[in-house]
Amino acid sequence: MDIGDSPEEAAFRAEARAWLEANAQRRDPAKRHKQASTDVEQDVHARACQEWQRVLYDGGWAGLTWPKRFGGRGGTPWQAAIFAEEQNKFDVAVGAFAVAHGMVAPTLMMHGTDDQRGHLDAMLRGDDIWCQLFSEPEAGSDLANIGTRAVLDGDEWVINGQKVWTSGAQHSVYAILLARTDPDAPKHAGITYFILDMRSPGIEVRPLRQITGVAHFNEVFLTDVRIPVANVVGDVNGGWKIAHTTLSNERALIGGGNTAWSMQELIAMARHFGRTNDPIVRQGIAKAHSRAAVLQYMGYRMRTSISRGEMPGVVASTMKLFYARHWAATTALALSIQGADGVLWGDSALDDGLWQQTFCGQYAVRLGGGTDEIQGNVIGERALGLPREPALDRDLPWRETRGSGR
Amino acid sequence: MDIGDSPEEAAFRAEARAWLEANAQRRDPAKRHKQASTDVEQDVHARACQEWQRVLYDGGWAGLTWPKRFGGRGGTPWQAAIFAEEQNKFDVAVGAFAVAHGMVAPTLMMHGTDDQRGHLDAMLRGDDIWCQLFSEPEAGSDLANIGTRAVLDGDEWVINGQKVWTSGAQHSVYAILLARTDPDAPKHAGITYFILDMRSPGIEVRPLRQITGVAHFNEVFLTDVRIPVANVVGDVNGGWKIAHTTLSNERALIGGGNTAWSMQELIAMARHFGRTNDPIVRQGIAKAHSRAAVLQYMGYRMRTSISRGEMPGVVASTMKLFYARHWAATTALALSIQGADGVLWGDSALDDGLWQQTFCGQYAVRLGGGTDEIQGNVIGERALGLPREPALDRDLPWRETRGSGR
Amino acid sequence: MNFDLSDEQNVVSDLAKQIFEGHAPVERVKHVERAGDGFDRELWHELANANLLGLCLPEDVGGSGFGLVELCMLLEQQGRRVAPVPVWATLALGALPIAEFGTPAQRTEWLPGVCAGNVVLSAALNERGADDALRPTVTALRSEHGWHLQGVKPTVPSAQFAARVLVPARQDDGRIGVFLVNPADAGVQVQPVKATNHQPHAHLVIDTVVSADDRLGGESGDGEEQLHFMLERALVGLCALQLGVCSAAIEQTAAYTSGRAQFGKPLSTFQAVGHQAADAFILTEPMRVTMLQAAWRLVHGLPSRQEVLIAKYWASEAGQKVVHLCQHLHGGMGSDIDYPIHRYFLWGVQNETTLGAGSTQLARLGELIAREGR
Amino acid sequence: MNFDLSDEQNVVSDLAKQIFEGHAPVERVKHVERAGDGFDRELWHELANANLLGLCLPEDVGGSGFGLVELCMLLEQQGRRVAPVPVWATLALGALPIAEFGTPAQRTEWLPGVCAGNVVLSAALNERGADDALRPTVTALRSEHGWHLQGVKPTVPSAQFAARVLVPARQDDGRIGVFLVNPADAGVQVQPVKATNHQPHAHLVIDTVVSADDRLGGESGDGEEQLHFMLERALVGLCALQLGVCSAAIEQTAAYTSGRAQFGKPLSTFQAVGHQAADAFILTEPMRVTMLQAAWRLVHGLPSRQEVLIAKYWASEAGQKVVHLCQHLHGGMGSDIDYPIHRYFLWGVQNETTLGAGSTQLARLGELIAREGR
Repeated sequence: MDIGDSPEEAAFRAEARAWLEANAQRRDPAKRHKQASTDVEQDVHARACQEWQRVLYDGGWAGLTWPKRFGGRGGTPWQAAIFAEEQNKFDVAVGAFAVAHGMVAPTLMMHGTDDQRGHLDAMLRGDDIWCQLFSEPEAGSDLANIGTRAVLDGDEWVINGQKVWTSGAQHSVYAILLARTDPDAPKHAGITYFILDMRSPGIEVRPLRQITGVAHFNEVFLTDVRIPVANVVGDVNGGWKIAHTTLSNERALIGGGNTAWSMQELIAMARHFGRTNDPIVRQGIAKAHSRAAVLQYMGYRMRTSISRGEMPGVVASTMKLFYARHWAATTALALSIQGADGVLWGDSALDDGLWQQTFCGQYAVRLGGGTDEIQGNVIGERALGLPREPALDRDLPWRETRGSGR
Repeated sequence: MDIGDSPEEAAFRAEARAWLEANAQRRDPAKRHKQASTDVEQDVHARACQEWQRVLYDGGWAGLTWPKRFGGRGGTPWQAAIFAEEQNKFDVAVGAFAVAHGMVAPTLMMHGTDDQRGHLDAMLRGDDIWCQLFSEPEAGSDLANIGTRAVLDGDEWVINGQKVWTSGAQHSVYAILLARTDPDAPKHAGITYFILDMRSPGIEVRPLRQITGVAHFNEVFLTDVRIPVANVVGDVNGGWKIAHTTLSNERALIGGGNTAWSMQELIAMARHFGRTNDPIVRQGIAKAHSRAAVLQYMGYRMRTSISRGEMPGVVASTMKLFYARHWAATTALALSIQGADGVLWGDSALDDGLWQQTFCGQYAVRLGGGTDEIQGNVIGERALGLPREPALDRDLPWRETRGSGR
Repeated sequence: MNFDLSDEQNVVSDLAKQIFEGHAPVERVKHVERAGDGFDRELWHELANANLLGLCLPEDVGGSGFGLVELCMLLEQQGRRVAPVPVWATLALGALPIAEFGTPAQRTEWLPGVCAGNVVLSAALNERGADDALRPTVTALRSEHGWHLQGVKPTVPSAQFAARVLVPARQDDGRIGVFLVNPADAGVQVQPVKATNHQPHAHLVIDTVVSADDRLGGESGDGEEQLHFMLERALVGLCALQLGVCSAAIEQTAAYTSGRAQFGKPLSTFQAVGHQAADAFILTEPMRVTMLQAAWRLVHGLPSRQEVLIAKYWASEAGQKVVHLCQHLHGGMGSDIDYPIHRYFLWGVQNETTLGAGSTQLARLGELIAREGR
Repeated sequence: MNFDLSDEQNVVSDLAKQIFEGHAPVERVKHVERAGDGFDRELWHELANANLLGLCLPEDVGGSGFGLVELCMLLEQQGRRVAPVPVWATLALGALPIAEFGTPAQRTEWLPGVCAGNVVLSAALNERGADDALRPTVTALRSEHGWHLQGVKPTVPSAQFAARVLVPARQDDGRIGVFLVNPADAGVQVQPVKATNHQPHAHLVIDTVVSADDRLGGESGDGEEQLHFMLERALVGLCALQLGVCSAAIEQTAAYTSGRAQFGKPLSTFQAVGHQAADAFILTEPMRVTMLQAAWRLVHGLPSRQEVLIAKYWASEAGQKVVHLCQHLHGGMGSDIDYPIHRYFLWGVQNETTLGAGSTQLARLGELIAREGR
């Protein structure tokens, strides 16, 4: 055990920091940007992400842990962690490539054909944003219950169905898509994993306006959309296993994210409202600080196990749950520090309603990558070895379960 | 709605108080007795309960709500509530008759034969203490899974099996007993409800020493114990429905109990340890006070619905859960007020370890009358109309489920 | 002692339920939220036509002579539909204090209009910073033409529609006075602000002279007493609103989770889901009984300071837990503003915080207990 | 950066595990609890024979030269078996400070005996009332024959077996001194007391003179620094014990609920049960990472005041939640002292409170943050 930077790590950190200093502006840790709300703001944000990604690419910092043969830097997970820590101190736009880099790329590297891996370079250059077409209205936690159909017609698959909770669909050039190719097989065994060109005819994207005022998610309607057979990832009807690769990367992504706020912000806010001596506020800040410390250390642990080459399943679920609770408790604390002003909203509120937005945003955090309840099941089964709850629909042909699934 | 004493109620309260003043000593509200721990203390307590019950009987106050034809006073639930409130201010021993009066008597009044109802008078006079032989090691929450067998032999039933979590078995003259009379019926349909004379041969009572240091509960082993057929309550194999009458009275009993401590005690303790100005302690006391208020008002509500002749199912479950949480939180608060002294135990601790004992006693409160989880199910189904969780063993012959039940 | 509602109270409650269910269906609420100014005047007139706006006002001004308990039933029903009408502001904050303390002129000037649905009232109880309503920061200097009021009052509900806003102020003689301020006065800036529950609110920047006749209860009115009265009714009214919000949210959550299947069975049959719903239910019971107790004691003139704090503590603390649970159990639907549950969440959070969240009430209660030794 | 244990650390941990599993099975623990004085001397000698008592002590006194991190692994393994031996008192409270600050004479007098298993040590850190270990109330007056110590030290662990107890005291010159007190001195009353975890503790009533040679580090020792050092090791050691207690309790709970069936299926397949077990697991992770972080920083001499408080906050707050959940999920078995889980509950509660429960640590942390602005 060794919890400081080793000399190599320190050297790498210095190198990263120097490059960042030369290519970006430092961020004020006591200030934060509101989430892009309007369509225009979201477009601006997506473009800024593309531009920064291009800067990374040109500077040789894109795809830090990707193997060199895929255009990456071939670095270690530790280097990626250090780079992320340093990058987080700068005022750069990231996020639009979360699906492409965090979920699609590992999946294609592991399961894709050479042609499919051809997409990796455009992701790395910041050209192509990707989205994920997995969830459906009737298939949320029970993702294997998806009903979007794919029927083979010559050398194309024809897709019909509806997807939901899709981030960034409006900016995406490609999507990963799960669709049902064999309704007579049990539900896990009739699903295929596709790459979909979002410019294909028959795709309609409708934004879902959220409680935060932002339309971060979309509904996506697919009507007779055609996908060439070459775009199947892995085997036909073998998509469930591949989706698992994608999803466990998603979980790690969410739990491993940097906390959205610094303690400085909370302390500054308490000072602004004259409440630094209120013992209940102090207790709240001390708790938040303790949770932030835990997340930081858990992050170290997760990276340690990644660097051993392990898929951090239980650790990722634990961090994700912990992170969601931290988010909920800390944003509630922020509103309570604001007292009567806490009920204001939008541009009437402190920092343009940033805190109210973040507070309401806790539900997206809690859902993404699997609900709290799903994480609870994962931890019970994998960390504690508890037997699985008997599932009633596991082995029946999907078509027969459909009645009860609606 | 009318939340004060009506003139009749006030008159009744005055009458009750006057009688109590004449027959008992007032209790110091800032002091409390520890639960009887040793065998000797428990015997003394049981005898004191019997004596006080006899005083009530002679004074015409026993069986306050029992119909006059069963020897009771024929009063209203409101009068019982008022009498209990007043009695609680006096230093008298109650508790040993909780099973007899609170559970057995309502059951016998509703389902017993005339002969069986003959027991009511001895209960009322304070002669006979009763206990309840329901739970078994393999039948806790799943009470219908009991395996104690009753086999008919002439005009007697022969009982073999083991019961557990029996309060007061060592002081009891009679017991109510559930035993399986038809193992080939589904589990709810093969159970019979008996009255058992605890002086019968073949009964062995073994005390269970608890974490609190008290042996409040016992294991009871039954070996070829014989019960005359006349002691079956209701129909053979019809005991489950009757047990329900008993158990819903138990739940109401636990939730409706007076809180075990007064706020004065907590405030006095905080003063003793110099912590009345500690904002966290103050917050804790204010919370405890708020919970105590809720319990008091919920009690009014429950009594209102009892006086309308309703069985207060949901209200009783809600109160029971709330009461258990109050108990847990308030006793934890008490220990935290004691600071470093909170880790002391028994006669080394404040008030002879009363608070540590009460703190550990929370688990008996949470279990008795059904676990928190069972109450959660009851509330979900009855208050919110949620569908029942599918049960796998409901309609199978009990004998066939037995393998999985162990 | 009897915790049941009286027959008359049941009639009131049923009538209110009927009007809100008939005139504030989800689509209507959504429409007012998107298209209007956040005030459903049609519904307001329906309430007036049913005599519900005069419910808690004396018969001599056109009311039905009921009291706070019945007003709480009306507010509970409003909360159940999260209906966009200023019942709390007009009745609890404005009309009740005028009915109790107003001069005959003040009563006849404003209360008949309230009953008829023509007058909206409000009060300015929030304070910046420490947010202690009992220590108003607006100042009132006696002047030739009445009282010169100066100061800022944040987040006043429905101030933009109110004929008068009751403004507590610290007078130059050290006493507190409550003044009936006309937001349309040249010396009053009404700055509309957005609030969490998306209902109309405004900051008032006051620098105006009001006539001596507009001091509540006239020259001799005891402002201290009036302010306590106002704050207590305001808090209990919020508790009733919150109870309605929470009970309806739970019912909708029970229906949603029972109707939605995952893994081949209704969501609510997963114990983790069903128990969270049951937890939410258990939390509304304290809200209900403490609100009723506080309202009843206030009506009967019994000491109620602790009871009001206890009720608002539960409305805040249990209320926010309930709306969080309901929001969570709705999964993605909770965040989608096309689906109604999010409104209950936002109202629940607003009610939690307004006039002090749970920890504020506890701190006040803790002080009282330590002082009174109860 | 590497959060894995080193190979050597794994060896230590495995060895400790092996000894505790082999020599502290439930039946043995129960036997010592009922029949003995609460000190399993056989186990103590096994630990000494395996060189585990000298684990964190320097090689010049017979130890193996490891440090606090390795001691924490030993304590974690002890916690897993709730084994009745004074490891925490002897090593964390007594031996580490003597090794760090002791004069050569003090080191050679006490530490070889510790390594050999012949010497039990302890320290008196609890204070009555406010319970601030950093403000000792025992007084030390310089006298002709050394120091005259006077005062009361409550609930000193294993004081009745200790050859020396380290007693921090306020000297007449205003400085703090830490003194090696012999509990067998005529001037020291040892009053055995019962404690929640049923381990031996005693109050010390001190009115005795100790020689100047028994001041830790001699005349020039910096008592303030020594006391901080002692308290930090004491807290982190408790965290390690608590981690062991909690992780074993969870494993036992998972096994119990998976083995017990109700309603025709294992208890743990009821989501309400399985999720409570998962919650308990989630709570141990913060305990583990914060304890390791604090121990590691202390060993490396990095600033650790916040990290130690954070670790003890989690050990207290999450620790008590875990043992409550485990106790609850054991149903009636939790209360039955014939079944082992209750011991984990009692140890968990004791560790929670010792040297300040969660809220105490938070209050201290809040002060530090407000001051340091981190």
